[in-house]
Amino acid sequence: EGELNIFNWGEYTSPELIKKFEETYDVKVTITDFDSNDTALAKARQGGNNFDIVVPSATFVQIWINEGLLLETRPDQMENFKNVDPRWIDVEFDPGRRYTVPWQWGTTGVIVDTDIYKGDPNTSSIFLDPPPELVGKVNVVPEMGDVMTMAVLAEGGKVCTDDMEVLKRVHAKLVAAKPKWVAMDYGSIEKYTGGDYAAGLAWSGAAMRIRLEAPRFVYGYPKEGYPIWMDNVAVLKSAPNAENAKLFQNFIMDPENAALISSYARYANGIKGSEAFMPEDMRDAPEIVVPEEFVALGDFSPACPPEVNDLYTRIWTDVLK
Amino acid sequence: MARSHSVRHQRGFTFIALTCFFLLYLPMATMVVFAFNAGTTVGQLDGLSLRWFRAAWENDRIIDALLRSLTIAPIAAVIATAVATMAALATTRTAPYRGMSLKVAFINQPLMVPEIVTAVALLVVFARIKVWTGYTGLGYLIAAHTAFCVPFAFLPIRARLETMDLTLERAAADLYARPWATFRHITLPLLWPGILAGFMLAFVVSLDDVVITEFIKSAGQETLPTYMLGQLRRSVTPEMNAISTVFLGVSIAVVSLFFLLSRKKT
Amino acid sequence: MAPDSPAIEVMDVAKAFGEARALDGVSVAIRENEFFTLLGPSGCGKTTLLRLIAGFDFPTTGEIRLHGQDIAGQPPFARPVNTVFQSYALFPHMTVEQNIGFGLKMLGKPRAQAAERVNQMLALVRMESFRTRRTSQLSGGQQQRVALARALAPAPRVLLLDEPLSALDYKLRKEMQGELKRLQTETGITFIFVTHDQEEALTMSDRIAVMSGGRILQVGSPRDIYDHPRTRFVADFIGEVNFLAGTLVTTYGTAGRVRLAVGGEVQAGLPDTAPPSGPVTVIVRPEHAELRAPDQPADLRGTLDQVVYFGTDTHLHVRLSDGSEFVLRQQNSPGGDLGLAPGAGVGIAFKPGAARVLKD
Amino acid sequence: MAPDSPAIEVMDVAKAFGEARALDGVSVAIRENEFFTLLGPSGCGKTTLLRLIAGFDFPTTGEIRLHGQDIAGQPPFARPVNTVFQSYALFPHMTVEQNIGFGLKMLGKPRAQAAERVNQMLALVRMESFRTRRTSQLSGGQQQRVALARALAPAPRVLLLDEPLSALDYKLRKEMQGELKRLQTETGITFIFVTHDQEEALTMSDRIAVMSGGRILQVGSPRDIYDHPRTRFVADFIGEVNFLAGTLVTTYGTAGRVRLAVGGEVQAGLPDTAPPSGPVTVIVRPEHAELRAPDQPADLRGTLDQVVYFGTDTHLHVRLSDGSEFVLRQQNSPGGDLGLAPGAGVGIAFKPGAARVLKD
Amino acid sequence: MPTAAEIATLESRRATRMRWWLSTPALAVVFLFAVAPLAVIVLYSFMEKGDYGDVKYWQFSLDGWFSVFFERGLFDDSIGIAQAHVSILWRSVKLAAITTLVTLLIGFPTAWFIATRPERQRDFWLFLITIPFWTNLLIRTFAIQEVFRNEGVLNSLLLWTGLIDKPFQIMFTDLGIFLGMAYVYLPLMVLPVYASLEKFDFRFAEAASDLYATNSRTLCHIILPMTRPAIIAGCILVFIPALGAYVTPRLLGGGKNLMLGNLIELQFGQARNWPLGAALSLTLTAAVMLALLVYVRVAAKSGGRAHG
Ligand SMILES: Nc1ncnc2c1ncn2[C@@H]1O[C@H](COP(=O)(O)OP(=O)(O)OP(=O)(O)O)[C@@H](O)[C@H]1O
Ligand SMILES: Nc1ncnc2c1ncn2[C@@H]1O[C@H](COP(=O)(O)OP(=O)(O)OP(=O)(O)O)[C@@H](O)[C@H]1O
Ligand SMILES: NCCCCN
Ligand SMILES: [Mg+2]
Ligand SMILES: [Mg+2]
Repeated sequence: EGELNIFNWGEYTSPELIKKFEETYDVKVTITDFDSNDTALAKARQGGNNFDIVVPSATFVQIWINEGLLLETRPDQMENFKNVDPRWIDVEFDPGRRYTVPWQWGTTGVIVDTDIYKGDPNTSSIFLDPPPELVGKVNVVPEMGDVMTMAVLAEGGKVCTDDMEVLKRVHAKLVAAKPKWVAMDYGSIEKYTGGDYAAGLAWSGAAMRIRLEAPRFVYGYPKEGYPIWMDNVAVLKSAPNAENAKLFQNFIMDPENAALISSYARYANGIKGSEAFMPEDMRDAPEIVVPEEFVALGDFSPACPPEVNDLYTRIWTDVLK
Repeated sequence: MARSHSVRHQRGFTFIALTCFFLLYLPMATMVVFAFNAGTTVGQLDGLSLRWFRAAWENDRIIDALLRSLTIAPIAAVIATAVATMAALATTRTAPYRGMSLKVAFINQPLMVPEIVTAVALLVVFARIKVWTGYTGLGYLIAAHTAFCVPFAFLPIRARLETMDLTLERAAADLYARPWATFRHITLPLLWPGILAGFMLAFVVSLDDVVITEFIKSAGQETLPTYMLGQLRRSVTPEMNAISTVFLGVSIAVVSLFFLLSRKKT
Repeated sequence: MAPDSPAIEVMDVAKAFGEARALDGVSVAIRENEFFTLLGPSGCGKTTLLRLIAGFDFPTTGEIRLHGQDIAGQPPFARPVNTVFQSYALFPHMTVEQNIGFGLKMLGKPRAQAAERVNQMLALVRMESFRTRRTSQLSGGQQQRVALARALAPAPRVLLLDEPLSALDYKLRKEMQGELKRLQTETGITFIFVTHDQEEALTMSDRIAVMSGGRILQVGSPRDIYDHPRTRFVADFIGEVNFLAGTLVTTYGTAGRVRLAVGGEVQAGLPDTAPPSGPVTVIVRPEHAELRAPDQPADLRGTLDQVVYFGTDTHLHVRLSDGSEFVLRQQNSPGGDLGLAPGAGVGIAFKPGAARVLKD
Repeated sequence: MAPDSPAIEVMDVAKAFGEARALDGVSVAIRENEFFTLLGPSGCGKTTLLRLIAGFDFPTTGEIRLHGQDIAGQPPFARPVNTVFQSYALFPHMTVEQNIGFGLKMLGKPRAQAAERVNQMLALVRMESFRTRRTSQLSGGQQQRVALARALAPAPRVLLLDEPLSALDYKLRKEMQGELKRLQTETGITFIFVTHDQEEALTMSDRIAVMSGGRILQVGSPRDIYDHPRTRFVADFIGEVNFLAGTLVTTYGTAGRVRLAVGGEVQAGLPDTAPPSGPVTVIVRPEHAELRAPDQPADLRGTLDQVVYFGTDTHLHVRLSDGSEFVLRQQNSPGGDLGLAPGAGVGIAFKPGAARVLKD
Repeated sequence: MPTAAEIATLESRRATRMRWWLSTPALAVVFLFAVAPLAVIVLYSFMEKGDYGDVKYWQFSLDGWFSVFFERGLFDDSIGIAQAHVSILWRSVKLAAITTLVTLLIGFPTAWFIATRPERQRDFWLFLITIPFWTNLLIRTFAIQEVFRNEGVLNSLLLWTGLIDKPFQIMFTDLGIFLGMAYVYLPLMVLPVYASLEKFDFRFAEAASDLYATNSRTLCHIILPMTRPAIIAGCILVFIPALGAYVTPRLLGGGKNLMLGNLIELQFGQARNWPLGAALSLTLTAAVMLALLVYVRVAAKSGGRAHG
């Protein structure tokens, strides 16, 4: 009985999961896509759209909470909360999980075609200072946050730094690197497999899907440091179907269900025991299971304060002009 | 026998035109071929199959979005064409009057503003209305689409009216036709090709819109373009090609039918 | 409605478009059953006057009466007046039959009755075999006849025709002139006919109004207008004419003697309101003068300048002593040649009553 | 180039558009400095022939020679032939001056030389004060003169004129006829002039070719064509004519006696290749017959049916005993009235040489 | 009984009323759903930017407008002309202009070709032009990508014919953008130009050819000037949307360089600077209007209504 409106990234929601939820609770689920955190936020803030559930990235969760957009659903008191990996409970953006439930998490790294590049893939110089064989074949995702963070880390800065010296170097680095890139695109699989791109800044799940199509690609964890991100399921304060939304939050903390999410979009999910239900190829995939030696290099991305975002934007605009 | 000289001949024009047609259809042909691809990616042909047609047919979200697009576009195009026709009637066939060019400029205004701007403006305005009234239906999308379709319908209809012979309407009035009868029996039939052209343009423009729709859609109001925009981050599945191929087939059929019918008439 | 009131009365009508006055105080009464022609150069206001009568436009001042009734407030579709447009304005999306039946349909005539009337009209204009043709598949003359039938079908009291023949070629025009005249006689409808072709006006009309610059200069029968033009403009516009300057020396009754500037004295008819004396202009139509041998008595003398052959007639251009030209029109005889070469000295004799003093 | 070869020689030219034959074996030679007119009804192929000469189209078969040279391979811009189009086709985005200078510019004439030639042309057509006007601001007659000047400026050897006067009103047309004739005389250029107005053809031409259905029926001087038409079509198309059926009873030399079907016997001129005897058609021009009182000797008798006033002339329609109509044309006298009412019995007398037997 | 003059005014009032009745629905739709909402944009351009997008309501500030034209140095406090904006604007104008030119160079001959077909064939060719545009813009753009890619249809074709020996990079280059945009906007050029050429009276061309102009000179001296209004209309219809284009350059150009449309989108999105976005949009709109106004003035002066 009833309905549920989910507002999520495009091509991110497993149809199987939805079907299962619909059958279990007899709820009609509608999925609506957004294509960026900012659009989602803007739309939700203006209100009146009937959304129940939204899936913001970790960097945005604090904003959503501060703006008073989210319902405090207390997932920490839900039945399936016990399944949540302790690593993802006391997260900075939602300590103790009073609002959100993990959807998927992943890393931002580099991907490279080993047929063309024989060197060490685990470095951000793949895109910040591409070796000659990769010049003109690098694709970079057009996400300011990911690119800036990666560059800041490469220049020895901290995430969300406002250190002008670092940023100056970051600016110079990006300006020098950009001409060597071929595109700034959400590199779809066939662009890599089809030979349009030989390397790039990419998300782990995307990298895995590419590797499955063309095993010559490897995913690299930059030794200079790389960002870790997580998308989270939250319920809007204005949700017309808040009860169903809570049911959904609880539902996806079940390992079997969480595994459905991951097997569709190919990212890890933060629910203990879900690996057991995942397809073979994901259980030991280097993109999903971060190899031991790289774990420490990851930095979880927080939301940068407005002043820093401002600085980043100006650098970003200047680089792209 | 001498080679015929004609002022209708310009060196190279036929070549450019035929190349243009070739290039115009190359992507369409590619799309159609890949719709029948047996493989999973769009870029590589691995044999032929109908699997993507089946997949598209079974993908509720695609079908749902397609049906929504096919609901909004005709309604918006019909309304836009109707109001544009009226406005075109009011801004032609009289001596230019004060305010006429202003009206024309006003009606063409949606052409002048980048889509994203209208999108943001409508997001803000419509959200308020949604909150006040509690109504969140398709009406907003239809209203917005109608507005930006108006100039596209207006341009060809007005162009047609401008070249239409006014004495025909006078002749009708002279033959005891009241204004409405004149419009129905004379103006409308003669204006029909312009109206159809306007409608088609409006329809296509509505069908294409992504930015404005993306900003003002409410929950569950995905259209085909916004659904595709969501896929941008991942990859385009051949399902889209399949859907588009079907769509192309249907539009060719519809347009052919229209051309055949209109040919018979004149 | 007064039984003997004129079909159309135009009473001091003016029409201004912005600054420009297309009509400037026009008054004229058109009788029932009359073939009335408006004749004048391009831009003189002929179409404007028709448009006011049809109701497509409204006079700036003045009044128009139809059978004694002011029709100011009536839109075109309420006036029992139909128009044959210069461009025909046939509806391109209808057949011949549908075009002709349009007015009847709009009047709400029963279908059978309308169909019969359409048949009558098709017969009248001899277009029975074209009933289902599209109008675009008709020749100019055929289109003209359909336009006529369409305008006649609702049996209007007055038919307005705006240069209906000007788009046709010479031979066809002659033919259609005959047909139009026949139709008017047969139907007895009042025709108001616009043309800028003087020959057309002269052959077809009961009365002619000569217009210029938004005014009516003269109204009268073709003969009246041709033989007794009141102004220089009318004289010149209708047919060809020779103007001779002179001085009126004596008058007796309706005639007087004029001393010509080129020499000699002639007798000339006087207008009703003749100037008692002083400088006048005398007009002589080319066909009202005859060539004389140099040694015979003549009204004027000169040298033959140019001979223009016409088929039916020949124009003889004679150079007078003051350098001006005088044209004579002479009917041709079978195979007959003039026997005169340009350069020969000739005399010109006016036929009795040929010379007339212009009012000016 | 042979010095005395004709300006244009059209040799057995045919032109087909798909099935339709617009020209069907046309041969004609047009002399240097001649004012040559193509006359014929709408659709007879006049424009088609001009377009072949100008090079806008190519003959299906046959050859066209310009001063003895085959010009088949030359595109229009390579032929020393210019055209004055029926619609003038003045370039609307250029001034009068630029229009006239266009051909010179395309020929790459030096600027100063071109400017001088433009001035000459402006003077020739008396349009000096309009040099900087846009062509849309000109009246019909003015436009016509600019078109003429534009075509004359590059000093073509042959000028083609496609109904240049048909868009003008009656009065203006008469005026422009005079100007055209003057220009042709002054420049000495060969004119090929197209018209469907027989009067225009008769007054202006040195020679006329009468066309019909893609063929040339007769070529000759205006007088020749008018007085000695070879076929019924030519007789009918040029001027008005009465046809009388009869039987040739005797012939002597160039004349013979014909027994008319309506009764009576007349003397009639014979064509060069007269049929020795048998049924013939006799033609009489309306102005070559005279009205007689019923009691006077006459060639034909009948009753007066209709009197059509013309200004210069009057047409008398006489109904003959077999029901056919015979038209007489009678020059009007000042104020003179016929004194006869329709219905009166009349006699018709032919002037000497009026009746001619048609070849048929 | 009303006098003639009264009737005339009455009639002209009736006509005016009728014209308003007829135009009101269109004006209302456009006003309510396109023009009036722009008031929001005007308002936003004068407010303080919100920390995470949107604006701080009723806190007025000129920062948005200031940043359109000026910028503080990235790493110092100097104030200068907004270099980034200027170069993006320049790039966008250049891109739109070249797109317009490419569209014209392809579109004019194509329109010419259709207009010179026998009358019965013209509808068919026109129909062929419109068909591809019944397919959604995004799909069309993806399909173009398939054609342009290094291993795409076009390169395969060229390699197969031996015209080139290694793939020709079109994707992610400016050439790709121009061709892609030309593809997308082609009908907006072809349709008005065709409408004009179809009505063009080729007797003018024959007249020119009669006056010793070769066909190419006839084109330059007669046909182009006489169809100029339609060509300009087509150029405007292409140029304006191209200036604000967003999806096509991003997909085909690889999104490496910002266009005006992307810049504005960036402000409303990741950059979270709505006042600047609003001010930029208004600047763009004003520039477009100004350009149009100038065009109308110039066109009116140069003899107004030319033929065609
Ligand atoms: N709607 C209008 N607006 C302004 N001026 C007009 C309008 N209609 C006619 N005129 C002017 O009024 C005058 C008379 O025009 P009208 O059409 O009555 O002339 P006409 O005698 O019919 O000429 P033609 O023989 O060329 O048809 C002309 O000078 C014309 O320019
Ligand atoms: N391009 C064409 N295609 C087909 N038929 C044509 C073409 N041009 C002319 N014709 C036909 O050829 C015939 C002669 O046409 P043409 O234009 O030479 O006649 P015309 O004597 O100039 O007539 P008008 O006096 O009406 O100008 C006509 O029957 C016409 O329909
Ligand atoms: N679909 C991937 C989302 C990435 C968020 N940063
Ligand atoms: Mg008129
Ligand atoms: Mg012709």
